[in-house]
Amino acid sequence: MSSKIYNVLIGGKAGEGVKKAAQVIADLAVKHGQYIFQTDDYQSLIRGGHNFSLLSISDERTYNTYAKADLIVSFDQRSILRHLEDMAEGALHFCNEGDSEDARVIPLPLSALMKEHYQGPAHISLSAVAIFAALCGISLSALQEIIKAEFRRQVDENIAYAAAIYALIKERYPQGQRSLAANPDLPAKNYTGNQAIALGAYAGGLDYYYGYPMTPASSILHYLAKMRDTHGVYAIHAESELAAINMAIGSAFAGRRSAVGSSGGGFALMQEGFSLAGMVEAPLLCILSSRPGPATGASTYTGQEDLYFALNQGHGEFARIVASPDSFERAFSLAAELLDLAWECQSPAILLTEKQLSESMINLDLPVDDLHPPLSEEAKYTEPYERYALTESGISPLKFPGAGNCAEDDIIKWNSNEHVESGVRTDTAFTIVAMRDKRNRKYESIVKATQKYQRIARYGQGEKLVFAYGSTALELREAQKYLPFRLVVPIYLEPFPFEELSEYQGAEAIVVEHASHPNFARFLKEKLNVKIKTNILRYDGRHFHTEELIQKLKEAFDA
Amino acid sequence: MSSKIYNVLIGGKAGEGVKKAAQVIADLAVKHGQYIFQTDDYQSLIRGGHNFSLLSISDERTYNTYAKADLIVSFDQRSILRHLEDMAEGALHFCNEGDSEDARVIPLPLSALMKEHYQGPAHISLSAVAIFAALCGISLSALQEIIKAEFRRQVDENIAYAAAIYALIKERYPQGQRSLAANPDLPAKNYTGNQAIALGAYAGGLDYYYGYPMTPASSILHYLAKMRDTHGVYAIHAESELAAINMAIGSAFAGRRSAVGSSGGGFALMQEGFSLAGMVEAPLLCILSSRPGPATGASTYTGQEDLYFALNQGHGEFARIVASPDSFERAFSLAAELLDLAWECQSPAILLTEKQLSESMINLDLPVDDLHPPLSEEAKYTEPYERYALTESGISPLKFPGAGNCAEDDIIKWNSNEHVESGVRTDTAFTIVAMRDKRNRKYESIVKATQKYQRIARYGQGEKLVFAYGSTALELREAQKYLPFRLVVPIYLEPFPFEELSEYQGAEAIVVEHASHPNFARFLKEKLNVKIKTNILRYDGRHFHTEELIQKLKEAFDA
Amino acid sequence: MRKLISTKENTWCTGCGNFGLFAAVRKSIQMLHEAGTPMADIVMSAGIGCHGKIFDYLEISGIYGLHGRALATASGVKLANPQLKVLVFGGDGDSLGEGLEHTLFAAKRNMDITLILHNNGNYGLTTGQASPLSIKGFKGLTTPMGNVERPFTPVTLMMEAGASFVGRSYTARIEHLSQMIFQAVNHPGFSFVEVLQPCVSYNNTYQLYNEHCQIMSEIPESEEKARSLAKSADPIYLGIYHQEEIPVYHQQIQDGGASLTRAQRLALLKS
Amino acid sequence: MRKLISTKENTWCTGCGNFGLFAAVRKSIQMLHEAGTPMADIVMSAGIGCHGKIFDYLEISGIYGLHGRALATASGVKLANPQLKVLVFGGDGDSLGEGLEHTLFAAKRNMDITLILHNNGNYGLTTGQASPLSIKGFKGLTTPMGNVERPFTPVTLMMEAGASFVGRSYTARIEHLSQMIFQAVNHPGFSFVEVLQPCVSYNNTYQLYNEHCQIMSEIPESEEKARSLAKSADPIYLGIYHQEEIPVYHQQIQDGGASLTRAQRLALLKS
Ligand SMILES: Cc1ncc(C[n+]2csc(CCOP(=O)(O)OP(=O)(O)O)c2C)c(N)n1
Ligand SMILES: Cc1ncc(C[n+]2csc(CCOP(=O)(O)OP(=O)(O)O)c2C)c(N)n1
Ligand code: SF4
Ligand code: SF4
Ligand SMILES: [Mg+2]
Ligand SMILES: [Mg+2]
Repeated sequence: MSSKIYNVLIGGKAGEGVKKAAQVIADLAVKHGQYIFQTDDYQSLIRGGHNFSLLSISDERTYNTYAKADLIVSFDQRSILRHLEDMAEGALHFCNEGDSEDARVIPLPLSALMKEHYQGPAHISLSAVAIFAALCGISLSALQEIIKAEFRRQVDENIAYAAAIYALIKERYPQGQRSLAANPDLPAKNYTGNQAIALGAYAGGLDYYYGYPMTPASSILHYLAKMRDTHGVYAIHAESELAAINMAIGSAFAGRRSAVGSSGGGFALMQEGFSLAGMVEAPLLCILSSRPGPATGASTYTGQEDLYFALNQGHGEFARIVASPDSFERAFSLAAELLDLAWECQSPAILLTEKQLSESMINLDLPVDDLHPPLSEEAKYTEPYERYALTESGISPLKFPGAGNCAEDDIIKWNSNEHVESGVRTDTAFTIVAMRDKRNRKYESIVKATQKYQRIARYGQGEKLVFAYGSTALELREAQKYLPFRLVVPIYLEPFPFEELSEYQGAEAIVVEHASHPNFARFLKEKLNVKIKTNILRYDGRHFHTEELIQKLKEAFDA
Repeated sequence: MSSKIYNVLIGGKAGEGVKKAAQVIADLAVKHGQYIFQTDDYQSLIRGGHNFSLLSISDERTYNTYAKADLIVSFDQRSILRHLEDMAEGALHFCNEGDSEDARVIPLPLSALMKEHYQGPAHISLSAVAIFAALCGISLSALQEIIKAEFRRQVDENIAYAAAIYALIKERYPQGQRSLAANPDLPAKNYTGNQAIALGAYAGGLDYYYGYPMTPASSILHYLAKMRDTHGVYAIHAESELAAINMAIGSAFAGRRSAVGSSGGGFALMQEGFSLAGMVEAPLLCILSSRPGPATGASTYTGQEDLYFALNQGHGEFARIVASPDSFERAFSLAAELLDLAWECQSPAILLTEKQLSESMINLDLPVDDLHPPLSEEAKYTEPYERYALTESGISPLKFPGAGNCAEDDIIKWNSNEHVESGVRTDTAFTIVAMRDKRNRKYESIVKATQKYQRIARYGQGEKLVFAYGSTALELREAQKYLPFRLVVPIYLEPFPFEELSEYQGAEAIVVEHASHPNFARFLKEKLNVKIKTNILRYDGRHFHTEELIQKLKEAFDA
Repeated sequence: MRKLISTKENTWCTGCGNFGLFAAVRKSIQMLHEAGTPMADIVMSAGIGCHGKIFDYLEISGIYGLHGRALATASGVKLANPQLKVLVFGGDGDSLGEGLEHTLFAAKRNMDITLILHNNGNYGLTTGQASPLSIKGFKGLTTPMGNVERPFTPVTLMMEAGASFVGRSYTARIEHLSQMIFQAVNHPGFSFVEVLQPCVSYNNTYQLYNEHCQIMSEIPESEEKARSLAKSADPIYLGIYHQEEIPVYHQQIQDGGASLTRAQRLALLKS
Repeated sequence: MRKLISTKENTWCTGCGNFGLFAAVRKSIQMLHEAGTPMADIVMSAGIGCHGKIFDYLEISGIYGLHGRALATASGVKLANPQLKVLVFGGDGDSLGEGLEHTLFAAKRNMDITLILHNNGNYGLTTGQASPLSIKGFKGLTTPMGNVERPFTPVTLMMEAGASFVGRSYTARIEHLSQMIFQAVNHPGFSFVEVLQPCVSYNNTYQLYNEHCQIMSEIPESEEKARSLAKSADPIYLGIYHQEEIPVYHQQIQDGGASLTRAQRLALLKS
């Protein structure tokens, strides 16, 4: 494949620091002017098992990983066996002396050197970092610097151990394997999709995030929790997802921007609250990061099985916004946008994503300056204030409780029962219709409000037309480096961007998605009457490696 | 309208026995050879407010109520005012002396007679029963008999009071208003839709029903709870809907047929459990009786807003069955069928209905003898037993734990994580696919399994084609007495009965539903490409009165 | 001060204990206001049930959330604006059945909110099913042969969960109840007031309470004492069972500062 | 008797307290079997978390349900076949966070099942967040500046909820733990065993427990005594805190009879 791309694979047991090693290597690569893309394959366990991390390093932006790696470091026997077939031509596959007899792998005296350099617990993960540094022309001092910053326990031992490995590799491979040509103006910070989402929501005004840990959404909660004292944002681990969403609605009532996030199972628990947001007209951002289901499913893997689930959240009829980021940049901007939209339209919004975006990492300049300015909220009240005033847009003025926010005698009532304009409950047939009509008018208002944002993305040129959404678009963009085709990606799914997509009405297309049924294809059929030539489906919880996807696309194009 | 139908309306405060009066009148009518249909309009309150009950009494089967009543009894002023416009030609509208000056209403000395006949609390509701009896040629002894059976407190006072009213009416209206011609072989028992569902599920083998009260599903729980000692069925009020569905799945694991029921809000809470049923392949019947939403909504009214919500329950992809009864008979048979199907296919099934069917009442012969026989379960095991053996049908043999049910060393493991055949967790890509494929094969098996049942219903003749589902079909069947049209009703919604409906592919039709968006019409468009001529929507929580529906249909036919 | 009764028609049953509770709440709010709390700073949330109807009748701002979730909703309100006094009206089915977890966690966290529990020993609005506080043997629509579960004791349960103010009063003791609510709202931390609330339609306990209720002269000197008094069926003791000042949740996690502007946020992200 | 360890690779961290717990459970099952319980009559359910993995390792039948719902699932199992001995493996996040309500209600009902609570003071599987039993100050991924909540005391909480058998043991006291589980399963009614379970990755409490755990010589003579011993931090008392025989839920609502055949049902409906 592209000779520019240098692929690294680190494999070992959970707890051995596989992911950490890959992250530090990514850092080093970025510091040396390279674009990186990292993905981790791990299971729901803390120690043992088999984890591996994949890292693509390149002079240009990369969006996905490759099946074949140029450098493999296996910390244990299982990793060696699992990844013997994953060696690209000319690949170097290192392992610990004694772990394998296979001629294709290169034993290094890792254990011996660890014994030599550590008194207590050793960090095998450092070996991968040192090997990489030595093979890619990174100076010993740069290596030592990053070790000091990133492996803060047993620093002296770490440095000595890494130096020994480094020297060994330098000695054996004086030419190295790869030189990292420094690219100017390259994004210098690495972000996972979840970090981009968290920061996007923060940029969009997020004050309170309520969550309950659930892979692959948990790291949003963790990341925001660490930002409390520096950024003034609060991330609260609630007793359950049910608590989280109701707390978030409470905070919106009190005038603060709030969000929740989970994966399918936790989201299922939030459905009643989601419907509440529809009824009380609470602005609420919900982040749904999918993994394969049903039920607990395959908890650390990726999937796009929740499309219809997301589109049909909650009982009763009410307007909502559903959109899915197709890139890391978009993860940031969309989170901000959706929070703005939720507040502009007083409706719940879902940011639908999946593990592949949530937990993969890329070096990125957050598109901070490209965000739309927030709305100037100029509410028009009539006296007395009525929470659910029947407006033409369906959107009623918002006021918030508390001295300073509202007048002493303002009554602000949000009601989960059907209600009259003041917010008091009603069962009157006439009012039920009037309120439903009011809320239904928001469908149009939402369409209008979303029009100012980029609602679809188009990538590449070519005869063939391919549709995808979410992180599948990243996989396809990497494939576009090798195959010409037009990729069309709806970012907004509800309301559906008919205007931008009208040209594809009835078009013939290939649809790629991570599900066992062509759900997205069904969706496109319903909306655009797209004729599906081929469905490319993957549903084993893994992302497509670039080579595989190219193969599938070629078959589809030739069919 | 049809001169055969005699319409009665009883109105008053909650707590005055409005519904009870209507039920007793219905009983009397049935005892005198009449068909009845009863619906109650009430609010979420225990005393006060305004409740009214509508009763259609006829020589033939009636399916709906009429806006105009022949006999109205108003227990309070609010009822008089609300129902002045609801008087049919020649209607008699009775009220308590002093409650109204309006010439159209007929004052009776109800309070005076109650004072005279009761020492303690009086039963105003009895007056309506006595008036009806006197006007419809029912003997005093029949009246007294039913009072003895149905109003068991203060029996003597009740009888004396009712006799006084009866005499008064007989004296004033010696001709009466209506004579009830006895029809032979008429169903002699009255059932609500929920009672029919409960009994159907019972017939289908239900042993454990887990619920949490929520209108309009609660009465299933109440009805089954009363059957414990007579029928050996257990209805358990769990701590929440979350508990209910997980308990039900536990009972299925232990080999007993179980079901849950709720309305939209409680169902939303059961979504994660629903997904669990999909994963562990639990046979599970779920009853969703809808009311207008979102959130708490209009809790005592009717609606069909949860179609897409029901079709898309639960995260992840898995097969399910969704069907909606279009009649009281079908409420019974479908509940039994769905429980059988759930067990045959080891999949969750949803019986989708709405308040209008759940809480309305009709005299009915339960179609006990028309039920399909239960499956002969001949499981083919290979040794050792594996819960998730990869079969061609996607359905693996079921065994149940417990000495007597399984061998001493059988291991029966149901797992919410993705799993291997034995039921132990897996994250292996290959097995994830194999298991998904196995479960996906059930889609076809379910289609086959449903084919033995009646999956659609057709009613009437005519040029115009009308589609509806659920209790809306009842409203339309009553309208068919006055307007010719073909009514087509999919009973099964998922899997969709394509075979039976193929002739309607691309047809032009009118769609009637109780929602503010044409959801069912959208569904028919997607499945059958039906061209919607007109959507007739009602979403104020009320059912259509026959006259109104006829009017709307006429307009649609003429459009 | 504005009227505290809305114009919405009241549909509680004649004689329902909720009327007394409602009167007491209005009194307490008046006291709070007179003691300096702006009316705009008093908000409520309510569960779904007969108890929740107070939301429509009481003329203060608030959020009428889902059955069982009022305390979660209220926690979100309080965190977002700690200056607010947040009153929560919960039912026994609502707060100790469907929403039990939120009730115990609000106590555990010492969230600075007040839960007023309408203990009517049944599910009123759904027509009288057994609740988590129904006595053994209670006959309701879901327990036609009699409830076989033992009721929770709310006072001791909430003490166990960590509530820092726990009291019990009775709807027919309006003065006592209003004083207790006033103190509960002023208490910094989670305050819990169990209100014995007769339900004339499904669980008429007036006679029982009138005969057996007795107001304690002081806060019990020890936890054991409090616990044994709380469990006593005769007399049924009314009063404050427990009160302590311990750190409040929101003060431990936040300074309560203003929300940053977008410009400030973007600057931070670029720095 | 068959092997109780499955062939599934064990992925608990080396040194995890769950190994001791697993060994003790196997011992108790052996004892149960030897005392006459058929293996086919012993079933389990488990929550989602490190604790739940025991489902894959322990070679008995069962249902591995949803996070937080294991007790609800188990209740359904028990009701449907009362002859089964039902063991539930719960995590502290699982059974006292997400699923708190089911835990308290199983106790309140005196459901005849056994909850074995893996108290590791954190959410292990999701990499070490604070749990409902984390101590104040605990630093985890959701509480990087320290947990501000106070932990529940499971023993007293479950006593308060109505559990009829309540004990505490420690994964490093396999003999004590296995005896306790054996007794708990044999106890007619809801039995609760808090198991102190060190988590070497996120909450290594071995030293603490090894130094402070002390086995009580007898069941405390009174509830107050039991409560005060349960709350003691030093020593940490192990043993049975409470045991009483009271009516069991399923026996109060059902005869446990066989399911009627379709023909019998239809005949009943026609009668
Ligand atoms: C999720 C959900 N489940 C069920 C209901 C139906 N419901 C409304 S009120 C109520 C019970 C109320 O009992 P309680 O909380 O004790 O209040 P009370 O009426 O006695 O004041 C129930 C079950 C609901 N609204 N939402
Ligand atoms: C509804 C739902 N929410 C969240 C999760 C994610 N999750 C899996 S395990 C776990 C926490 C486990 O903690 P605990 O119950 O204490 O078990 P431990 O791992 O410590 O044994 C969570 C939150 C889930 N599976 N389901
Ligand atoms: S049902 Fe009971 S609680 Fe509800 S209003 Fe009537 S008396 Fe009050
Ligand atoms: S994370 Fe903790 S509880 Fe989980 S296996 Fe490791 S040591 Fe045990
Ligand atoms: Mg109650
Ligand atoms: Mg834990």
